[in-house]
Amino acid sequence: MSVLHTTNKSPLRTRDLESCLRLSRAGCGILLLEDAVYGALKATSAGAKIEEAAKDRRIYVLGPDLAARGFTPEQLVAGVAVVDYGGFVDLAAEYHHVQAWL
Amino acid sequence: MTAAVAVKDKEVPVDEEGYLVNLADWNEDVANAMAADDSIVLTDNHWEVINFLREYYAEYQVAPAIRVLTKAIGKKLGPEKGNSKYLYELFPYGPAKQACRYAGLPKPTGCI
Amino acid sequence: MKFGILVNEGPYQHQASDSAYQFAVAALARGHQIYRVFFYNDGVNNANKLTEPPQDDRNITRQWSALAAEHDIDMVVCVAAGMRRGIKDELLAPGFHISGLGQLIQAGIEADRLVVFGD
Amino acid sequence: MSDTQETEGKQRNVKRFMFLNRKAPYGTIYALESLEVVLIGAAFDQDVSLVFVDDGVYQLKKGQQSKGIGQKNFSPTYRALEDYDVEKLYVERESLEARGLTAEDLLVPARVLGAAELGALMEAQDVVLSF
Repeated sequence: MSVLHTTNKSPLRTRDLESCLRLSRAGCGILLLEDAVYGALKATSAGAKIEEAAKDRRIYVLGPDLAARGFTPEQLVAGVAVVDYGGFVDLAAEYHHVQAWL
Repeated sequence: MTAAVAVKDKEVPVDEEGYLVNLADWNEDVANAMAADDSIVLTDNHWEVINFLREYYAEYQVAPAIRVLTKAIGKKLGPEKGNSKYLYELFPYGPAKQACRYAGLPKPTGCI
Repeated sequence: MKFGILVNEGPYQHQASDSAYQFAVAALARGHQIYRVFFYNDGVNNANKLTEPPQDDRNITRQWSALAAEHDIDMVVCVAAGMRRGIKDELLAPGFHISGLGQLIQAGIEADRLVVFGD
Repeated sequence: MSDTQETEGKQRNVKRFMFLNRKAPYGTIYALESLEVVLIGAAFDQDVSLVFVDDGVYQLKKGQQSKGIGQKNFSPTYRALEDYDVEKLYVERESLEARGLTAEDLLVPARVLGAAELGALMEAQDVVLSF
């Protein structure tokens, strides 16, 4: 498997997610954690980009971060998977390496 | 904690490992006094290395790692000087650390 | 699998150290090994034993110390980053030790995965 | 590190290390401390690449004069990387263009790659250190 990208900033505040999407490639995984989980919400402007990216990349959202911020998986755009920390670990092991977009 | 090196009639502050607190305090007398405290008399061979370090630092804002120093000295002063045996003979406490100290550069953080 | 973890932010100001800790706990629960946790940038502040959050908040430093004790994890505080921020031996909580940046590169070489947490 | 250890390391384990720099210098310390890791890492004889993306490209801008803000100008140190055998420097074309910069504005030679090529390079790594 290729790269697991991680991004942790709200895309409403920084352009980290945008760069991650620009430089990541089909077949990779992208895990949204911490404030980045806001980016996968249907209601936000980043949601459409995530939905688009989910066509050829696997998008994951860290569930505990989503819940901490008062949202539920039903509020996420289509095509994203919710994982817990154990799932994060599994992904990190599954992909060839992990690349953080700090 | 600070100490000092006696240079002629004045005291120059150094840290607990003997590096200059204020790099601007450096001059040749300071280097000679530091060496004298280690019972070393600086020769032309020492000065070649010290001056090289000062020039390198002025150019790149970093003291070269030991293998970079060795290679660069070899390139500039010839292979008989660009080896760690030669440099350790001049600076028995370790060429990077000791020579940088005499050269008035920051303490190298490059120890692995 | 052997994981290396790099923590680039201090406790409390950012979530990075919390996320790294949760990741480490989950990895251990999955039967993986933590090869090393390396603390860099403001991450060196995680090692400060004088950390004293209110009683109803988590004590991040103590969490790391406890995890390290339970699972024998090597927790390295970068000497250069630590010196800059006044994090020295006498301030270290149990389980942390100070060493050079080479330990970070070594973790990259020896661990199967290096996971970076920061801001 | 002794010569024997180095030789063994070479045979056993050379990994592709990428330093991903996405932040501007001075405003935060990440650029400087990333460079410090690179200088130490150079002694480990790994396959090292430095990548400058987004505001990270500002780290390589020519003509930095930091005296007025009371910080050390560490930009000349990028020019020393060659002495450390760190020679693979990459800058993303899109990031340069978005900032009105060209390769001419950079203080060291760096390869300018488009996002697609750079993305491929990122995939080919073993270890990515992000700052």
